[in-house]
Formats: sequence, C-alpha cells, structure tokens
Amino acid sequence: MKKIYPDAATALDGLLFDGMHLCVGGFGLCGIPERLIDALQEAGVKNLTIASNNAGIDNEGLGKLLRSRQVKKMISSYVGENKEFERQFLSGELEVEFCPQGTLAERCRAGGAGIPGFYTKTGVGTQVAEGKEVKSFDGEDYILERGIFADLCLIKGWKADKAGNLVFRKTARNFNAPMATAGKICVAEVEEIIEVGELDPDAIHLPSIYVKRLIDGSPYDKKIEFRMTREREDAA
Amino acid sequence: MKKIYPDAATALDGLLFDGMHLCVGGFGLCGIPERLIDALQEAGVKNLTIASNNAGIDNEGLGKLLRSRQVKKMISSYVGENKEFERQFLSGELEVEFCPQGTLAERCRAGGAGIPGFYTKTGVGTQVAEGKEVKSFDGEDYILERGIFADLCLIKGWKADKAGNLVFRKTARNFNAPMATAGKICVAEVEEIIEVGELDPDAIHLPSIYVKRLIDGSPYDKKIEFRMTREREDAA
Amino acid sequence: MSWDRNQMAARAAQELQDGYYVNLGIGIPTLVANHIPEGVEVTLQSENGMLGIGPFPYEDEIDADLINAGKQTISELTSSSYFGSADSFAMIRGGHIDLTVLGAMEVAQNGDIANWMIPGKMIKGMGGAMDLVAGVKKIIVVMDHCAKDGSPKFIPICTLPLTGINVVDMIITDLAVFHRTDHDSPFKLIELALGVTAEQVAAKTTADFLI
Amino acid sequence: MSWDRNQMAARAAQELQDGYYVNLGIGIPTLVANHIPEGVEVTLQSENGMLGIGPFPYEDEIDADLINAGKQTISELTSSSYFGSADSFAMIRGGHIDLTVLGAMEVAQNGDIANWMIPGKMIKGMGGAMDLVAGVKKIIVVMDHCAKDGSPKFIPICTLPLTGINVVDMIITDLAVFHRTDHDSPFKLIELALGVTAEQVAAKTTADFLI
Repeated sequence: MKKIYPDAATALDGLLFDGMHLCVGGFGLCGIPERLIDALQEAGVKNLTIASNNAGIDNEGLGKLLRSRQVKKMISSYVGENKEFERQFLSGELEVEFCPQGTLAERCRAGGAGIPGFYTKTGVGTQVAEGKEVKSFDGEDYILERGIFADLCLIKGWKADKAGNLVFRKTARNFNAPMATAGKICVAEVEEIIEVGELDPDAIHLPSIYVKRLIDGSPYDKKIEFRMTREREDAA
Repeated sequence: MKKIYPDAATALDGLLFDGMHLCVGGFGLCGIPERLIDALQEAGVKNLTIASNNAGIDNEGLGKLLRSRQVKKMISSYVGENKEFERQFLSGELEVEFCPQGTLAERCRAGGAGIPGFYTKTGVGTQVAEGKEVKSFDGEDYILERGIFADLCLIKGWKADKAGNLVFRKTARNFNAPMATAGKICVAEVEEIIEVGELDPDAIHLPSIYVKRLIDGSPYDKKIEFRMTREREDAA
Repeated sequence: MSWDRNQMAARAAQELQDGYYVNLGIGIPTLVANHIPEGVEVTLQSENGMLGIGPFPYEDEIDADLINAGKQTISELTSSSYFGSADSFAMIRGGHIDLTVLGAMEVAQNGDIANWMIPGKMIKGMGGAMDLVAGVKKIIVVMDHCAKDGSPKFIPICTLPLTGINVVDMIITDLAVFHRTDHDSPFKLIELALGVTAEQVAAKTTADFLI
Repeated sequence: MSWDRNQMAARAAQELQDGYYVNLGIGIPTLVANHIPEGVEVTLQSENGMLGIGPFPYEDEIDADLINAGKQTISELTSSSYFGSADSFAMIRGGHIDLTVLGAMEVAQNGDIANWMIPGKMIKGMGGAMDLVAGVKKIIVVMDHCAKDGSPKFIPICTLPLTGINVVDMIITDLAVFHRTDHDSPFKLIELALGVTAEQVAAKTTADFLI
C-alpha cells in the first residue's frame, strides 16, 4: 500500500469534482497546504465549498482559489485581510457561513469522530444561533451544531513516515489536526518524508490511518502575516 | 504556584467528600492511579460514583474500594474478572451504569470540553438507548449521550514536568487522556517528575492547565492481567 | 466436514485488502492475524489506544504498559502509534476502520447482532463492541453455526439483548459463509465448508437467506 | 484625567492571580502581559493552539510556525505546549481558562457583549470571541468608556449583534471599573480613574449600575 505520491497534482488525481466539499487546514498563512492549494487551482475544479478557519490573503493560500473564482462557499471564523474576498462577498458572488472558531474546530473533530451533532454554549443568543435547535441541560441553554464531513481534507504537516504517521510543528498544528479526520480521504503535504521507525510512537500527532496520500512539498518559503520582534538589550 | 505534593494523601487533602463523583483513568490494570486509589481507600470517603472503564480486579485498582464498600455506583463498559464486584452487583448493593467504551470515552472528553451532550450511532436500538432521545440526521438515527463532568479526576501518567505538563507511555495513555479534562480538578500521579524544559513542547500529551496537583508515585510494580509471550526461534 | 477455528479465521482473513485498518475481537477473531494473505499489508487497531499491534512479546520484552483490548501483553511495530481512548473511538465511530471481525451469540437475518449479555447471567458489559458495530465500515461475524445445545444462531430475530441493529455484512460459521452487499439486502449463502451441503446448512438455520 | 491604554491594561492585570491560565485578546488586552504583578505566575493561552506564550522573538528567532491568534510572530517558553484547534477550544469551552481580557464595542447592563460586527460594514467574522465569552470562567472587558462620537458603550441593551449573552464579569474603561459578583447581579462601580468623579461616569453611561 503505497501512500507516497510524486507531487500534489498526482496526489489529487481522481479525487476532484465540481461542487465538492473540502476541509483545508491552517490558521492564517500558518500551516496551510500550499502545494495542494496550488494543485487545486491548476486542476480548475469549481463551485467548491471549503471549511477553513480563514480564506488566505490576496494571492496567498485560499486567496488564490478566490481569485480564480473556484469557491462557491466558505465556512470560516475570520476572513479579514483579503480584498478579493471582500469584493466577492459584498457583491454576493461568494457565500460565507461564519462559524465561531472553536465551534468550527469541534464541528470538524465531530464529523471525523462519527458525531453528527453536539451542543455548545458558544453563540447562544447571537446570530449564530439563528435557525438552530436550542436545548437546556441542567438549566443552561445550548445550541445544536452539526459535524462537518467533507469529500476531501487537505492538510500540511511537518514530517511523516512512509506509513503515513505524521507530526506537526509548533502552532502550525492548528486546524490541520481536526480537519485531517473530517473527510472521506485526507491528502497531506509535509516538509520531509522519513523512514518508518524514525518517529516516537508515543509522539505521533496524526496516526497513519488518517493519511491516505502523502507528498513531500519541500522546499517551503513560509509566509508571515505580522512580523513582530523585540530588540536585544545591550550586554552590560 | 506549586503543583507538586509529597504524597497521595496530601494531594487529595480538601478535595474529598462523601457522595462525590470521580473519573478514574486506566484500562484494566494498565495505567491506573494506584497511589491515589490507595489514598482514597485510606481516607474512607463513601458513596462514591466512579466513571472508570473497568472496576479493577479483586483487591487491585478500584477493586480495593469495592472491597471497603466505598462505591455506590460505577459507570463502566466492562466489569469482568472481579468476584466482589459480582457479589455486590448481584445483591443490589452496587449500582452499575453500563456504557459502551467509546461512548464513555467521548462522554468524558465532551464533559471536559464544555459539551453537555452529543449524538452517536453507538447503541441505537439497544438497551443502551432506553430513555435517551433519538434524533435523525441525514436519514440515520442517533442517540443523545450526556457529557460527564466529575468533582475530581484521578489519573496516572509517565512523566510530568514541574509545571504540570505530562506525557503518558504506550497503551497506559487510554482513559487517562480524556478523563484528565473531565472534572473540576485533576490530580495526577507519575513515575517521574522532571524539570521544566525537559519535555518537547510538541510532544506533550496533557498540557499543564489540566494538572492541578501532582505526585511522584514511584516505585511502581505494575500488574499484568494476561501475560502472553511467544518463543524465540532457535538461531539457524 | 466443518471448518475448525483456524479455518474460520483463515476464511475471514481472505476479506482483508492491502492497506486495510482492522480491529479484531477476542477469541477466534484474534486468530485472523495469523492468516493474513501474502502481499496484503494490514494495520491492526486496538481500541485501548494503539495502531499497529505486533505479535505477543518475547518473555524479556513484556511490558505492563503495552497491552491489547483483551488485556494481553503485546509488542509494538516500528509503524505503531499510541493515542488515548477518546481518539481511539473517534477513529472507530468515525468510520476510519475498514473492517472488524467479531464473535456473536446471535445474528438476525436483518443484520442485527447480539453478543454482549445473556439475561439472568452476570452482565460483564459491552466493552467496545457496540462502538465497533456502529462505526466500522465492514462487520464480519465469526461464530459456530449452532449453539452448544444445537439451536441455530443465525435466526429470524435476535432473542438476546442487541449489540447493534442492521450492522452485520458477513457471517462466517463452521459450515458456511453468508454475505450481503448492502444493509437493505438479505444475506446470501456464498460458500460452504468442504462436504457440507446447502440443505444441511438450511436445516440448521432459521434465518431467511438467499442461495 | 482618564486612564491611558497602559493604565487600563495594568488595571486588568491586577485581576490576575498566581497560577491562572489566561487568554488575552488583540489590542489593549495584549498589553496586560506587560503588567503582570510581581510574584504572580500566569500562563498565557493562544487559541490557535499553544499554552505558554513567550515575548516577541528576537529578529533571528522568528519562526513562521510560531504565531499567536493575532497572527503575530511570538516565542516559546520552556514550559510551553502545543496542540490542535479542537483541543485548544476544548480547553476554552470546557471552562479550563481562568480569565480572558477582551475588547468590546458595547456591553449591556445585563452582561451582554457585542464585539464582532457592525451592520453595514464588511463582516470579518467572530474568530474565537464567541467561544471565549461562552467558555472562560471570568470575562473582563477593556474598552474606551465612550465611542469616538461620544456615545456611551456601557448601555442598557446592546444595539449591535451580540457576541454572547450575560457573560461579562468586569468592565475596565478609561474612566472607571465596574464589577459584578455573579451573573444574576447588576454591575457596581468599584473604582474611578484619578480625578474622575462618579457623576462624570454616570453622565457618560446609559446602563444602570450600582455605586
């Protein structure tokens, strides 16, 4: 059972169709599956519904798919810093479902865990609750949120072994972890593919069962949205 | 903020009361918080409701608390291999709520995650579904299961740093992972307490926020329920 | 001639496909691991929190922190990974496990299964059985065709408390194999143990099935 | 004299207790980290998946894989840990974070808060704000007492779309501090900026509050 593919285009071969639903990992531009997004753009698949915490920025990340008008609907918690998004959204060309960040993460985790719905206090009494069932538990109101289960999940990891066991690095783990589980098939890109046995079995973030196709997407030139630094104090 | 206590009795000081609810980690005798269970027995606290996948065996693990008649109710998925349990259960002295193993794990994870209820296909149409709400999602029936949130969680880890970051070892992770989150306070026993910085921040199983009190319970003489081995083939 | 335990396990093993992630129950299902076909790579899941179960350990490798769901000592592989119980059952409930092989006390012709309790006897609990039958993609039951008293176990309606409703895809007994292509279809007798006839099977079965 | 941004942040920092796990919002709330009282150890959570946020990195430490929820580069501490978004919000929603400091556009006298959208303007989304106000044990709002046009922001009923209902525990403005002991009680004016009078505060507040 070979999981390793030579590039993003071949890794997505046979999986794409117009109108499909995707879960795409990353937070801002941190930990986004760049190579797979590029391949989606090249494949030209259209009318996509994408669950992703953000929608990239102009011409980075999912911003590329917005520019090429391949996205019908976004399910996101925050979509700032993106002019083309704003234009399509305001003109009604792009549908957006705003979902609280934690609810979005949990909806993906739930979908991946066979849980079609769960109750949360998040959003009770707000616009987010409109049209949703409200139920009281121990005297407190909660709203019913649905699990998300996509046709395809695209994630970015740090290292994976040839069996598909995968680890993330620092805050690039973010939505990649729950979203890897929330679909019929998950394709992962990583910075390095290593031999089976090189990862500590106690320290694997994503067991091989979730990673069905894998590419080495290196080299990466990771983008930073807000570069903050401090000054070194002078040696005394 | 000191989290480290000299022994199990002091770590439980001020936390115990009759009629309290507990979550206790472990699977069979693997990864059970032995020292903390012993301290519960010595404290003599009574009428306990305990969520734990198993109930120990005669005079090991929670079996000790059964023998001293401190348990009013168990919430478990499997309770074999325990004569005293059987006697109390059949005589009606002990109440038992049987819960499918995955539902029990998820109920604890949900309780710890602020989710009071979730839907699952597990148990639909069985005794487990009796008295529970049934809801249809996309044409399939699911039952509503409640989150578990206890007064106190007792878990066993492998190593923890002095800040409370904790790692488990192999299959001793089991229910210790979700149960650590499912209560007002979690007390952990580990085999070794190490310096802050000795654990890889990417490889921590239980972040320090969950571990409020910590003891070094070593040395451990871990029990094995079913010792299976194979023979080495003779060298050719 | 009926199949023995190993032959039943070997028959179940023929359902394994390369790349499958599989959960094996206790008893005969455990033996399936000994009959994995040449060229087929499968990864075994243990619901207490492990992917990639290895063989029983050598005496000097025994580790109390390394057990399977039957609480037996096991070993790990280079490809193994560990996780907690909630993540383990997220995997199971979420439909990520391709196949499970389980024992049963009864299977009904509509795919219901009963394998966790007998009224009047001490109840030990369902463990992970209800989660497995509800979540795994393909459910194979391996069981004796008849109970010790000779009564059929593949029957019109289960008499024992259920583990799951309409979940079983294949039944392998010591006499025959029944299969259905989907959960709206009836079971079909697709295979007989050497020397066993369809008539003999029918005589020992009260469930309706196609031949 | 009204408080400036740093003074407001310093006042919020006085609510920190030793051992607290804290989530700080973007803007003035971020400044709270610069005013943590001597002898008080707090651990900062970032909802994108980190406990133990360190200071901004030195130029040669910058790491694109290490950012806070505002997408700014940060550094790690020896006590830091990383986790995924579902685990991060399990922590938040589950009530494990002791305190959060957030900005707001409006707070109502019953504790409702609005801080995520203005009808007619481009909606950017609520990010993690709704999860934080629903899940964290203690919610402190830090905001200017009045909007730029001089209209009060602590008001009888929110006019903007809500982020959460009946969730705010304390309001720190440039003029005063309001607190309530539980979610059934009204807010009470408990502190004034130097030289500010209760009458001045009352004149700029349409919400009912106790003095």
